[in-house]
Amino acid sequence: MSHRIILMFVMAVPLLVWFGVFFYLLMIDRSLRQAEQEEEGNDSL
Amino acid sequence: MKLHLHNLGHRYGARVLFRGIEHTAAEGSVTIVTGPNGAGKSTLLRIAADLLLPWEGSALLYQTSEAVTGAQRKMTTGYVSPEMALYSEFTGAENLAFYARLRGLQPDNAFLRSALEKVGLKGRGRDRYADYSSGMKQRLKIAVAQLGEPMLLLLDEPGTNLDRSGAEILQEALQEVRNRKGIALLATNEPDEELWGDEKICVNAV
Amino acid sequence: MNSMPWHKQAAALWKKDIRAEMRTRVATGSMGVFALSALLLIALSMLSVKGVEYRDALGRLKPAWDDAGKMALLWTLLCFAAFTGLAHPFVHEEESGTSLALRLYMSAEAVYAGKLLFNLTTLAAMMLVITPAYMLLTGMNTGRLILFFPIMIGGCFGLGSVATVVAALAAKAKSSGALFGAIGLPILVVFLILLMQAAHLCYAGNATPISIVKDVGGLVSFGVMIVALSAMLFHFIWDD
Amino acid sequence: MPAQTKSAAKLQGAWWKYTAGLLMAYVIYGAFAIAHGAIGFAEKGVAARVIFFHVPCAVLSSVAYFAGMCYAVRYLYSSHRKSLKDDWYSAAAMELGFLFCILCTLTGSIFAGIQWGSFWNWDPRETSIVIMLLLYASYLLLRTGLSRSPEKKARLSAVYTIVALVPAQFLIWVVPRILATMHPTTTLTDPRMTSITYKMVLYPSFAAFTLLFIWLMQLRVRSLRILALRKERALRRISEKY
Repeated sequence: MSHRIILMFVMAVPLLVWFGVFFYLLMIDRSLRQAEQEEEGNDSL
Repeated sequence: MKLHLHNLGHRYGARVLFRGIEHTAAEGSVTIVTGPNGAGKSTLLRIAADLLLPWEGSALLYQTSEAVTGAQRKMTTGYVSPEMALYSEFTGAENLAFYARLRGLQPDNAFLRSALEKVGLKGRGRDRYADYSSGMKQRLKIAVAQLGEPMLLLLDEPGTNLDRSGAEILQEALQEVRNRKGIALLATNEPDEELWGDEKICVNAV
Repeated sequence: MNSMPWHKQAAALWKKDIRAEMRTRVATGSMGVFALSALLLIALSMLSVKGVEYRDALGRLKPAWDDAGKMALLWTLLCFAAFTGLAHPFVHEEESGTSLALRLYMSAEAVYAGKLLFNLTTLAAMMLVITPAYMLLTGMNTGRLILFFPIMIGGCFGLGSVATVVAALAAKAKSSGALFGAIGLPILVVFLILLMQAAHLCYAGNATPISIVKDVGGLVSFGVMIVALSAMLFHFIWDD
Repeated sequence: MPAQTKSAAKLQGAWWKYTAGLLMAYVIYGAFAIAHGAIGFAEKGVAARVIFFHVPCAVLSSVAYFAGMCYAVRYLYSSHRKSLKDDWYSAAAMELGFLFCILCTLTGSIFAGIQWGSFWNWDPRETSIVIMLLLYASYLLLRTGLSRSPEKKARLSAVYTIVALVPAQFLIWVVPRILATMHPTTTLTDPRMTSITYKMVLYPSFAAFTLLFIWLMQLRVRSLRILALRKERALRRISEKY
């Protein structure tokens, strides 16, 4: 295998990790927003 | 000389202790602070002693038209509280001498002897504070609070552990404050002690 | 009644602390016993490298445990010893409830000055005992005296100033004893690096005046900066 | 509360978060596919590709400290009633600084293992970052020790941040200069030293990491705020009950 192909395989590892982290963060963001709306609803009561 | 409590309120976290306390203590007056346990009597006195920043409102001490603040205020305040302790590794006289020095007084033997005699600890000055009984400790704290004749005397449940002659010492201390046109605040729930004051603040939990 | 000047109050507090220390000997006793036993351990564990020599990059023979190395170890020892005893003045006031009266009777600056002075005194007294004993046991030389004394004094100042402010912080936390070392020593690591750099200079023959001023100056400025910042911020720690 | 909601909503648009995601993906792709192997490095310069991740982390870990310190100063010297919001920002910055410090140490150590033959060399910058890690760790430790009152926690940890600035300053400015370093000091500041392919990845990499930092910080502050609100509500419910 050429050097370049090996590099592509190595690249796949951080790329996958990053996408995992990215979607995890999006999930946290969404749940936080939900919690925020809940709290603010409570405040107005 | 007056102590002006304006719209005073305090809370710990979400727990509100008291709010909207409005009171002016005139010179030569003794104010009784009453209220159930945990209502914030001690907190009110702490705020009056400038040891705690109130959540809202203010507690200002006026000598003339201008408020006394900072170090000046500390020098004119005497304070007795159950949470306060003196140094157990020192004798009663040494404790007195230390606080007298912090107040800028020169504590010689005659001075210490008369201060101890006033609170009925004559002859016990050389005993260590750790060896004092709880009533004697209370008496020494009253002596410390009176060092330098403070214009603002704050007594937080001073009658605890005191006997009949101890109560007389307290009454005498209050009379002295009246004579020098100072102000005294006395936090208590004892019916006897409540009679000593001229005015009354009732602290109630909100 | 006029307000008291802060330095008089600080002096009164210092005298009180010295007197209490004379009576109870908690701080000096714990520091002294710790330092002496650590000293013994170091001297024993370093016996094996006593005569060993190694060749450096330029091919010169050098003792494996030279004077600069001994100095570094001495300061490591002093740091740990200081951190066993110097929390006492603050922790004791907080735990016995005497801090409330101090808060009423003194200004925060005066408390800081008094406690700093007391810690520096204790530290200096301990160093006066430990350093000669260490030199006797390990055979460390003083090097150039004109550098040795500024390094020792600057080191004492920096160590005392860090220990004082960290002790004041730790005294306010739960389980303050455990926290004291954990939050103080990371700050001191940098200080120890500066100190070792200056110690190298003390034993090097070819130190230039510029490098002396730079290294010893860096050492002293560390302590000065810590004292200045903590004096500025102390009322945030002290007042409730 | 409306003021807080508004400021949170300002950054709540999701577009910049997706930008951060795409940019970071581009940086990872570019690090391996666009940039050429560095000249004069071992293994065809493959190891040098780590700088796209290592250097932004290093910069951010010290920037985070300064951010945390600025918020700490703002907290201490704000007027009468201090707002805990500044404390949340300060704490979040310090926590993230700790995280980026760890990332920087890891990436640096991997590079050192391949290029210099040992995963740890006691290079001054390596020493510095370990001490920086310790400072961050002791800050977080102090906060856990002060859990009783939020105001006290905020006040004391702010003081610690400012006092620990002295050693942090010495770490950044003095220590690398008095001890010999293996780190290049001019490579990144001198434009002639890097090729165009490196610039094409390195500069977006700074942007991507900064966006990631802002995002993480925003998340942390929001969660701290919600935790505080919940605690307050629970306390209020208890005091209503009894």
